[in-house]
Amino acid sequence: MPPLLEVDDLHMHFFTRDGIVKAVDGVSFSLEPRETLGVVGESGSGKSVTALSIMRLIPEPPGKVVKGDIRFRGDSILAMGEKEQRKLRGNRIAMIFQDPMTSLNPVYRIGKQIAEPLRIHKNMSRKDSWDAAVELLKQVGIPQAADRARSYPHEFSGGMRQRAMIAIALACGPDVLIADEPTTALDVTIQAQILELIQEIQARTESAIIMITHDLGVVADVADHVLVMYAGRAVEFGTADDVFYRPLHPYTWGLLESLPRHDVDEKGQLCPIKGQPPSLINLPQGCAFRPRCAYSQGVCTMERSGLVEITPGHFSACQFSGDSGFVEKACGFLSRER
Amino acid sequence: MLTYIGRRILQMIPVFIGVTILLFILRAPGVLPGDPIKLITGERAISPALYNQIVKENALDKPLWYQYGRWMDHLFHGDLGESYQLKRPVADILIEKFPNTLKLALVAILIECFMGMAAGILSAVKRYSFWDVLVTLSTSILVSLPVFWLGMILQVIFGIKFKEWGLPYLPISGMTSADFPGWVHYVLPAVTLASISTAYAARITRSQLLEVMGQDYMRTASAKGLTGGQVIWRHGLKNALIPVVTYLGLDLGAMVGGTILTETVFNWPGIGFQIYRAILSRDWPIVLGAVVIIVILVMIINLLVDISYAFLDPRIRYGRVAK
Amino acid sequence: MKLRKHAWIGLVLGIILVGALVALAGCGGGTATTTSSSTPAGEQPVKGGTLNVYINEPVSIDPVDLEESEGTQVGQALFDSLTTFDYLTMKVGPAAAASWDVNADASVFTFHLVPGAKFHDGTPVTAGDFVYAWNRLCDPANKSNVSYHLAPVKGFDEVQAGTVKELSGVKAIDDNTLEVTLSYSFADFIYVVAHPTLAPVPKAAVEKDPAAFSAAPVGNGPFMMDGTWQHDQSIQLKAFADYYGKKPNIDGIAFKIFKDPETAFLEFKAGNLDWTMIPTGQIKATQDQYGTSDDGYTGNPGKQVQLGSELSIYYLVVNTKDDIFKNPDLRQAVSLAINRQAIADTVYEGTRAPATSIIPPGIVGYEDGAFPYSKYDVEAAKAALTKAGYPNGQGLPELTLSCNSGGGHEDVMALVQADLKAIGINVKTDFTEWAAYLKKLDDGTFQFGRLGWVADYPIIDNFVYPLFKSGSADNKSKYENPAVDSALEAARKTLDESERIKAYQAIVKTVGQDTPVIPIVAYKHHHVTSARVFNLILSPNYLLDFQDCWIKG
Amino acid sequence: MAPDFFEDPRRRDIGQAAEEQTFGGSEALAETVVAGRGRTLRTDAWRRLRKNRLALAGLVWICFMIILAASADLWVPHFFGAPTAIDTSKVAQQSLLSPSADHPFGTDKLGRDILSRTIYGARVSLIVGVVAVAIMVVIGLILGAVAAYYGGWWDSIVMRTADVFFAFPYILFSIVLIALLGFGLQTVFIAIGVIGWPSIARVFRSSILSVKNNEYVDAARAMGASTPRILFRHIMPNAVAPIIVYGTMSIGGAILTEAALSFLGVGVQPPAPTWGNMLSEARSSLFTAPWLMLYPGLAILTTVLAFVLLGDGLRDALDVKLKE
Repeated sequence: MPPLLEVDDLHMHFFTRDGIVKAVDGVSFSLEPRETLGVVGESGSGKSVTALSIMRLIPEPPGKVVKGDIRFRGDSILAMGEKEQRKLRGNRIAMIFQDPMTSLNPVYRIGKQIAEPLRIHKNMSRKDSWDAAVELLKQVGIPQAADRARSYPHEFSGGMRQRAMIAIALACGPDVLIADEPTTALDVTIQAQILELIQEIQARTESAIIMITHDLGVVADVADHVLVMYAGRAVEFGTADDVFYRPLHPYTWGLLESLPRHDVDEKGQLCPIKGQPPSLINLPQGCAFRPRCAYSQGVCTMERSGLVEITPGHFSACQFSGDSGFVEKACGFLSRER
Repeated sequence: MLTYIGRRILQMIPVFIGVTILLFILRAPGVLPGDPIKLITGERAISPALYNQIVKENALDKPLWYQYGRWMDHLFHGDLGESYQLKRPVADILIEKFPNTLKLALVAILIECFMGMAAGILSAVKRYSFWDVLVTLSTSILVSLPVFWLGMILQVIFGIKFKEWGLPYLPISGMTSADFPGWVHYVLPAVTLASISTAYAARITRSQLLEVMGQDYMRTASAKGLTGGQVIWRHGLKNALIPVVTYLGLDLGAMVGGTILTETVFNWPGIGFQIYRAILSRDWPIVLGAVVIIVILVMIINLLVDISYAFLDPRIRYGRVAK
Repeated sequence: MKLRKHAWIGLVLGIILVGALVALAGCGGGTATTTSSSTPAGEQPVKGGTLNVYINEPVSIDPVDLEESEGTQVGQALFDSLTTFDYLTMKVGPAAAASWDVNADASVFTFHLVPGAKFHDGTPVTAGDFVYAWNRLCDPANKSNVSYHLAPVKGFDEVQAGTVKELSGVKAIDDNTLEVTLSYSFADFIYVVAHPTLAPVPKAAVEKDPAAFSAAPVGNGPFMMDGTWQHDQSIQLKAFADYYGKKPNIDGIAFKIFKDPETAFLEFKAGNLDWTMIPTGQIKATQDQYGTSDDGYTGNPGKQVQLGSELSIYYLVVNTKDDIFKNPDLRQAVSLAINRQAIADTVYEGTRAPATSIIPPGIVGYEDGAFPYSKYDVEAAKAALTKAGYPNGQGLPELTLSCNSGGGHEDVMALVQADLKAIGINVKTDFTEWAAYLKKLDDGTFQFGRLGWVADYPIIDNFVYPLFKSGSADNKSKYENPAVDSALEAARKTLDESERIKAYQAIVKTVGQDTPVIPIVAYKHHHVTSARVFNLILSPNYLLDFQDCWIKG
Repeated sequence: MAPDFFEDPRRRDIGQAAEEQTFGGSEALAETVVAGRGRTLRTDAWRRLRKNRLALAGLVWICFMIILAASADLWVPHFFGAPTAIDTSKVAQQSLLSPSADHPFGTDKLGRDILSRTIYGARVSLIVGVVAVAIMVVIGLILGAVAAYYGGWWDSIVMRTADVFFAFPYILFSIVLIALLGFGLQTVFIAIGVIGWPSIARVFRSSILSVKNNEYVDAARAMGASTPRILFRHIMPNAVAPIIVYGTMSIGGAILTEAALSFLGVGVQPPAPTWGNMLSEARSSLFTAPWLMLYPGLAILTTVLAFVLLGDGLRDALDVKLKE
């Protein structure tokens, strides 16, 4: 049986006045029911574009899938007609967006917005869909849901709006739930609640989840597998434990180092990754991370490595990831402490 | 909401008083050249009896402040005085002329509403396409056209040339004629009057829609599985059209007093031309009465536009916004 | 803005559209087509049809205030006055009065009314209705602009001052006899009473609702109101079945109200008007297309353009109290320098005639060339300028020619300016709005400017008395000549018609020597009738004869 | 949507409401890609303006008209005759000639060359446009600055006065002002300028308000900078872009207003050649001499269009969103 969702060597490029932006340049992964995949990377690494490509929400032009495929239960989404795509969207595959403050339409009541996918996909009546919306609001933990459904978005706090967004995504009981930085715009205390809610929902509904974040800490708690992206490419893929405790790629090391660590003493330094992500139009020759990498060597400027399976199920795109000595030496401190 | 409306009405009072005082200052003898009453008989000298009669009836021999008070007092009793030139009650003249201007303005607003919005939506949805360029260019041309020139060209083409060529043609002036049903007379003047505003409405619709189309909630709507049309129709338009509605409201207000050119070209028996004539002949009772009515109408329209905001955009709660 | 390649097609299309528009407007020259003319000779009057007539919005259509041409046009269809002036014979004839007697010194007039005449509401027309109408006209409370018509009548000043309500000089001897006593001899008074503003009104109808009466007057004329006056839109009239005189052929008249002749002319071209004014600039083309009336007054199919003389004169008024213009030689120089023919031909396309006197043709006693300096003679002008002390304009400061704007006078002023420059007089124009301009004329704070004068009656007195009598409010030149003043009083008292006319002609010549005004052009009609209208006469005093026309087709 | 906007929508007049809408929009994706190459605002704006072909066409047309108008005395009378020259002895032969080699645009009723008059008309239109807008901007800047900087009563008085101005029908108000001041070129631009200031004042006021409470202004104030100094050193540079854009568009509007006033007979008085006067004269010869109407109308259209396109281009180039 084919996997629930399969992204196969996806190349999503943007054709602009200034050149071709290779926003996603060869990403593959697959997802099984109930599985949670964490996708991690800095801004501009292509993780959101990957998610939007799955939803087919990238406007074409300027975007274009130049290579690769996305398959849902074995059927190519790219090959589908617009009509079939819509049948998936919001129904079988749903998405939660980053900024709940702006992602809800300010002129419609919350209840109506939650009911909308039900009315499209399930052909429910106005009344039934409204009742279902109230029920969904309850499920995502909004008190007095019947009243609150009548509210407008501006009457909700940020956390409540994100719950409402989740309710919209959940409305049709999707097989795949894509959460694009669902907690970034929220207060820290609310972040935890929302993550908990997502996990709770997963437990209840058996959806698969793609959790997109720049915060490795978030995926550590919830993900089964983790995909680390840099400059439009996957640089590391493995189980959450593998990536978290035995990271292979210097970029992953950088991400981990930049995490605030609560388990060590307060004075532990935050080490942000130096430099800026590269322009996606003019990628440096060889390894894209090379200019920022503390361990780069001559060979890195010459060629770039694809994902290589280092240990079973654990892939990395660094020339030296196969060299366990290098890995030990470079990031031993990380794995020991965890 | 009620306090807001109350506050807005209170704010109107100084504007109203300002406008009327300004008019009375202009009306004071010696400010504008020419004796209004001597103008009544044109090139022929006025008889002293007629002169004195009109001075007496209008209390023009009294101090200006007294005249102002008297005029205000009459206004509150619904009396706008009598025209010097036409020797008819100003109220009668206004009751005759205002509806004609308002009707024309409403038809023009309807044209703006449909044509402007349709063009704006078309060009926003098909951005950078042929249609977008066409709309952009034609709106730029429309806002650059002198209205009276456009009116003259329309008259020649649709009224005269079409008839010469044996095509269905349109009446070119007035509100009524034996050969056409009444509504046909609205076509050319309303199109002329609407021309510039339609272009603006199209531009505003386009830019608002483009802005809205970049909003996150539009992406949310797409993610729900709505078609492109549904996304724009259900989620985009309501947001994008709020400023358009404001514009149309303000424009209606502007049209109430600003249709002189169209009325002149199309011989429309409206208020704009009446005031224009009254200013030139210093027929102050008409100028005062008409301008006051226009100002009140404009203020009411603006208030209605504000209130309609509250219904269109739930984020606005006037009570809260008040600082 | 970023454009996709094929989007430039849009741009090109737009340009083509503009081009098409240009081409379309460019070919609008109007191909002259001669209308097939049916000769009216064999035509017999046909009954029926409604005549569509262009007018401006009148000020009033009630006889209490028939001042300007538009209201008078409507008023004369609704009302008959005591007498009427026949322009074909140049004689005063009977109207509401079948006959009249004048006493020996022309100060008492007794009018015998047509018996059995009725108002439109069926009430009989009596002498009392004239008394009422005239008192109404003079009562200051009615604010008539034209009460001056009755200024010769005894008791006028008292009524105007408000001390009494009734003219002592007007009496109804019986229902059909009206006696009018003047405060001075004025033989021309029978011309005065032809004016429609002196028509009778039914007291009962007026006093029931004065406002309603003004909107739909009840008259004694050949036509009656059909509905009320639709302001700025139309006034509809229908034939009055019980009219005492000759009944009209047409069933009714629709006066259609337009703001300006340009729009009306477009309507005429579209076939919706039977009579309209031709905007200057289109007269030649209109003549080519519709043919020209033989006598200038009568419109018939194929001979539709009416270009006859009017009783109006267009002149420059010179401030005789001005430091520079008090010099009559300078005034004569200016008058001689102006190429009136060029003005008549280009600005008015030949629809106005160069004026040779302040009195226009069409006035009883008109003489061509009565103003000796009212002609174009550059050499004489230069000589007069030298005589005035400014050879070739040397030493003459720049003169200011004042004018009101918006009345189409700009072109005339431009030509006058060019003419005067040619003999060395530098002139700058000073345009102001009408209100400010009139104030200048009244205050005497001008050097020279333009004015027009329209006769109420076809008599010389109607020009020379108001314009040149010392102290007259209409004497904007501030002209003072005791000889003229006394000659005027004498002329008014002269009983014999031919003697009187001679006296007036002498006055005109005296004034012409002094040149306090510089006649420019005499007005001519520039009107056109539609191809379906026969025998529609526009008289010199701008009254349409609705009784003799008919409509066919 | 800032609350101030809703508090009193009358603070925005029609033209402003319409013009403040961005037409080019931001091209978010492309912008992020090319962002971060160090350039000054001015060169950046110029680069963007140069890419806007329509705006460039507008600029070229305006320059062309300015050159034509400025150099007219040097060559126009020589080839086509002076715009007001009349030879009364030949006027009948010269009247209303259709376009020919001698008179490419034909002649008017008094035999004056239309091409010559159209070129000279550009002088009046451009001068009226520029001077009226200059007056408008000066009054608007001063009152807008006073309203925004001092706030409180000053703000109320200025803004209420602006309301009074807006409540009055625009064209009627100009006619009244012209009646007050008498006819003439000066009167026309004073009338247009005096009536137009409230829009500028509002734009400027809101620009000031948006930067007034910025930290760098506070810092300057803390360092003891005087009020005018703060206004000119810190606030003006930020407010200048919207004023440039609004001013450019207003020039087109002023040209149209002048034409309308002249058309109604209360503008610049004849025989001065202005496009509005020419159209007014042309109206009586609509059928016999349509070229009289055609060329002045096209001149107005193209010139105003040029200012509109340039204004649009400037707005996009300077990235002005007047709605703040």
